[in-house]
Amino acid sequence: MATISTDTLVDWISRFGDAVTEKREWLTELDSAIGDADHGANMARGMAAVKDKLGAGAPATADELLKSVGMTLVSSVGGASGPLYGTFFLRMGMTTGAVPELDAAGLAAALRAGLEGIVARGKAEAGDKTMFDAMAPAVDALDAAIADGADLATATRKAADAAAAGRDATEPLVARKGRASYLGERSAGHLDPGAASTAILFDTLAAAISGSS
Amino acid sequence: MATISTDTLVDWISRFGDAVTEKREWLTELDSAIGDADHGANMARGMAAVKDKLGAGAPATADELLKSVGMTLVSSVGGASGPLYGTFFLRMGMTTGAVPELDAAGLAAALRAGLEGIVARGKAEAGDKTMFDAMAPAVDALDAAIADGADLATATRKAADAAAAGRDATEPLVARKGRASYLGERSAGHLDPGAASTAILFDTLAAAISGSS
Amino acid sequence: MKKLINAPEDVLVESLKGVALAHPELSVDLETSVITRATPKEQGKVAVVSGGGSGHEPLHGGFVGPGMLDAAVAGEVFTSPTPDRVQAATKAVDRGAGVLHIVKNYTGDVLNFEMAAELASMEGIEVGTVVVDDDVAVQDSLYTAGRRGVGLTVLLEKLVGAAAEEGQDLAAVVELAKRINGQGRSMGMALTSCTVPAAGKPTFDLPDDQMEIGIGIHGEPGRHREPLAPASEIARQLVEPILADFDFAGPAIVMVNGMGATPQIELYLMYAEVAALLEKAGVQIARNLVGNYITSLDMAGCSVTVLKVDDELLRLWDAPVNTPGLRWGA
Amino acid sequence: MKKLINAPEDVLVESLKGVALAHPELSVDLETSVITRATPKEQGKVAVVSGGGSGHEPLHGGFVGPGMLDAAVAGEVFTSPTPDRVQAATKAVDRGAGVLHIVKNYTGDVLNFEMAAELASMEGIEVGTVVVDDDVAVQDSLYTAGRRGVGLTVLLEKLVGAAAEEGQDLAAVVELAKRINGQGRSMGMALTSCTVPAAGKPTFDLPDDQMEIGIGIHGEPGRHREPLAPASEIARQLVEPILADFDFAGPAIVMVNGMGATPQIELYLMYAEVAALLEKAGVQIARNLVGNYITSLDMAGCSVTVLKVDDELLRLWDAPVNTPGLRWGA
Ligand SMILES: Nc1ncnc2c1ncn2[C@@H]1O[C@H](COP(=O)(O)OP(=O)(O)O)[C@@H](O)[C@H]1O
Ligand SMILES: Nc1ncnc2c1ncn2[C@@H]1O[C@H](COP(=O)(O)OP(=O)(O)O)[C@@H](O)[C@H]1O
Ligand SMILES: [Mg+2]
Ligand SMILES: [Mg+2]
Ligand SMILES: [Mg+2]
Ligand SMILES: [Mg+2]
Repeated sequence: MATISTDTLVDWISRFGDAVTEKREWLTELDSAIGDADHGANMARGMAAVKDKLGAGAPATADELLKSVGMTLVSSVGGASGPLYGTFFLRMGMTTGAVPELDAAGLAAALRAGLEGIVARGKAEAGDKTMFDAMAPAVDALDAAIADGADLATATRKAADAAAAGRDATEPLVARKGRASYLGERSAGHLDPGAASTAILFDTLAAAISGSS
Repeated sequence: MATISTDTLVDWISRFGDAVTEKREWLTELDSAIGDADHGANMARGMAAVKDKLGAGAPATADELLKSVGMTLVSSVGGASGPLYGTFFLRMGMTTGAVPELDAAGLAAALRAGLEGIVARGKAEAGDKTMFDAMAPAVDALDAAIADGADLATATRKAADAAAAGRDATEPLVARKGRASYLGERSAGHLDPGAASTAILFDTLAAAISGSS
Repeated sequence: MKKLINAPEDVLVESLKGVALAHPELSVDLETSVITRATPKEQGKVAVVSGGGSGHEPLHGGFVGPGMLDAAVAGEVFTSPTPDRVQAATKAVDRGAGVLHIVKNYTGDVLNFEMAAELASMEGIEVGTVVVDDDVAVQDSLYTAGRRGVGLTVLLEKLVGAAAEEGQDLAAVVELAKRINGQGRSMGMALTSCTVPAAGKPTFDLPDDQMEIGIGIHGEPGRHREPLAPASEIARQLVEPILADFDFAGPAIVMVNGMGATPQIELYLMYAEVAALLEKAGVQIARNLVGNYITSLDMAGCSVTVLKVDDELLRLWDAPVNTPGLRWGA
Repeated sequence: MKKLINAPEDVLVESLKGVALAHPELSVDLETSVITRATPKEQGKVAVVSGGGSGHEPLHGGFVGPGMLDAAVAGEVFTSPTPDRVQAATKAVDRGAGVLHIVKNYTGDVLNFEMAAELASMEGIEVGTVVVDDDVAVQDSLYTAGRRGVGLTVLLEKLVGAAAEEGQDLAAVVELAKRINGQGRSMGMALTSCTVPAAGKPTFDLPDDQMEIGIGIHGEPGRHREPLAPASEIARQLVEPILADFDFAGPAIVMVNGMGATPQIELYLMYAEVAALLEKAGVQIARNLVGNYITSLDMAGCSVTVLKVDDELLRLWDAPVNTPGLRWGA
């Protein structure tokens, strides 16, 4: 598969929604350890709102679709993850243009813009123990794979693997952003919940693309 | 021994104080089951005040001694047991007259008056599951033993045994007076805390009399 | 036992010290545990005294001030104060027009206030007494200690406090108090026990999936225990016995009261449930209180109080009150 | 989980229904979870909006009313409300003189209010923002999320509410808010965790003989855990870091705040301990609050807030306020 249709994007979003809903308790448990025990509930609530929204009819172009997802997350999640994931999808949508499908470069550019949106909002840097630490390696891996000539399925699987590795790498870190930073040294020894949901985001992207290939 | 000196009365009061203090946790546990978990603390606080009071110098006559104990209990215990035990000792003191010692009949009359004081205040009847159910049989047993010509040591031991039996007999009863009555049927199956402290009152009376005979 | 305390035996006096420091408008006598207004009311007005065991805060000390109580007598935790202390409070606040004693119907409170009233009348102070017994969880019977006094005490203290403040005489204040007691009812429940500091452990054990219905305010177990239920079902179990006991159709003041460890978010949720049930039964809620007013140390749970009112009672309710626990119009 | 609730996902809206029923003087929009005054303030005055996750009641909804907030935006439990809701509240209460956003310093609150302010300014509403960050338990660093906003928020909402009510303009109100934030500090501790309804179990486990020092208001564990200590020692552990961080010699407003499940009798006891330590350090307590003002659901524990004040701040403090959670002079 050389391009991603909006149907595949919808499939991604829907798989992501199913997965965070299925794993909501785990995400909340991670957030109990170093946060306020709501990340699972937040993501599940937001993605349920997205499902409702898209169920009423998904836009035909990538930009409208992604912006709609972003707006819905912004206005249904709250907390830190709402503006951050919301901005991620909004920026993706602002990057793709009004196209019915994305090629590999288009997808990579959109994800990069989404990541930059998160940084613009949250000012996170590498090693701060946030979703950035899963997302940045994932976007980098995607770029590298595409530069190496990998197909979309391979490239997104590599991105998913990098996100999972990035998530796991948050465990020993001392948080410097978000709620976990209040714990100081006590935040070490736990996975970051936002990094965990970001790993799911990239895993479901790879699954949607290979599933539809 | 045919008479009881005020020293023996003081010894009784002091043994009673030691015993309720030693058993305060048990008394409070009984009160936890069907009351408000303070009978042990109440009795220990009151008898500590009595100890302080008498430590500063015990009156030489039975009436002054008993009234002083009663007043101290009234003004240091509170709750139901304060006015009840307080009235018990006050009425005893009002009955003995200004004597340096009591004979068997004098003791019996004083205890009977104390019992009647409790009834006047609390309106308890037999089987209401209160201190009355230990005290009334004890006073009756004392009267009967004295009528049978028993000596004071024997008579007060019989009274103590009757108080203990009366205490034990409160277990199956459904309370009709005091805080335990709010529990209705659920009050059955527990000893009444006031009956338990009353059994101690008569046990220490017998001990003081045999100890000094 | 997890509490913000030092030695258990010092809880009362140390807490009263805090009350004294926090409220310069009150006078706190640490010897007698009597709280009075720093500025007494005018000579010639009836004074209102209440009291009882501690652990129910803000009741009673938090209700001392213009428009409500003149004095509150604090006993040890859950233990009625002694007659001499009640008498000291009575004497301190008498302004020559007599004193109303507000007594919750517990054997200990009744006996100690009775002795105090005897002492006061020996000193020539006229004392009237109202014994509050509003708890429908307890069967009202001549052959028992009768019903407990619980939540209605809060509303009654506010209303008779207002009547005394406006200069009604002792007979009128006593009659008002008895009328209020006649037309108010309460019912409570617990999610957890409380822990008396001196006892050091919970008064009763309540498994994680059980609740107690019909509890009092001293950690007494309730009338029965049953599986934990949703708020809507709990509201039904509190409201139905109240409505079964008295005809509340018409205007009423309603209180949803927290037992001490239940947060406001839950109390408001309960209030919505309670209000819906009451309105369905023809009760028009004219005024309400939602919060911790008569507590049971660190017990989680709530109680519902309903008082039938008329324009006169509403007027007294709306009169200014200025106490730590209840304040408006001042 | 022992709570007076129905389904966990309905807690917020069902509790807001109770607020609406209990307080006819407030308007509650159940769609947006925005609480406003039923009678808006006069045109031409600055409006004050606060908000954040729910579970801290009475903060913020309980502080809406004359003399304090114009609107409160309630998020899900412990979750900042979304920008559109904050924007809806902002638009609803703007009286043409601009709106102050009071934001507690948490990433979620800051980001959502930031987006809301962007939306509002797109609609031509002038928004000023104060980010409250008073929690000395958290190291203040440019390289972290910074200090949390906790207890000082209550005092700040009262004071800037009074300034807005008397007609100060937006620049003055913002400056006042920042000044207050600069001279107030807080520190909290927990005896127990709280339980988020949607999570169903305590956020952290705390053994019977341990306490958490330096907790926030969302059930976040504290900076460290240590053996349970007497109130006097706990007071020292809360007051010392506050005094170490800022020179509080002189007049101050002090709050001893309950985390939700701690009864008043313990809070007054803590207040006595705290007041003694502060006075020893040259702090003159000019005004105080002792009670549940900014809670953490059913957490047991307390926090201490100290705000340095001058005559101007005391004047604003004493100005009338009429809200469910704080009321005097009205
Ligand atoms: N400044 C930030 N930049 C990037 N990600 C952040 C930032 N702050 C927090 N996060 C992410 O948000 C996650 C928490 O999300 P969530 O629990 O939903 O919100 P909240 O912390 O408001 O309760 C964290 O695990 C972290 O990955
Ligand atoms: N009306 C009464 N007459 C006699 N004894 C009573 C009466 N009411 C209560 N009691 C006794 O008092 C005991 C409880 O005393 P205590 O726990 O000290 O007081 P309180 O019930 O006020 O907490 C009961 O166990 C019972 O024996
Ligand atoms: Mg969270
Ligand atoms: Mg008792
Ligand atoms: Mg008692
Ligand atoms: Mg959150």
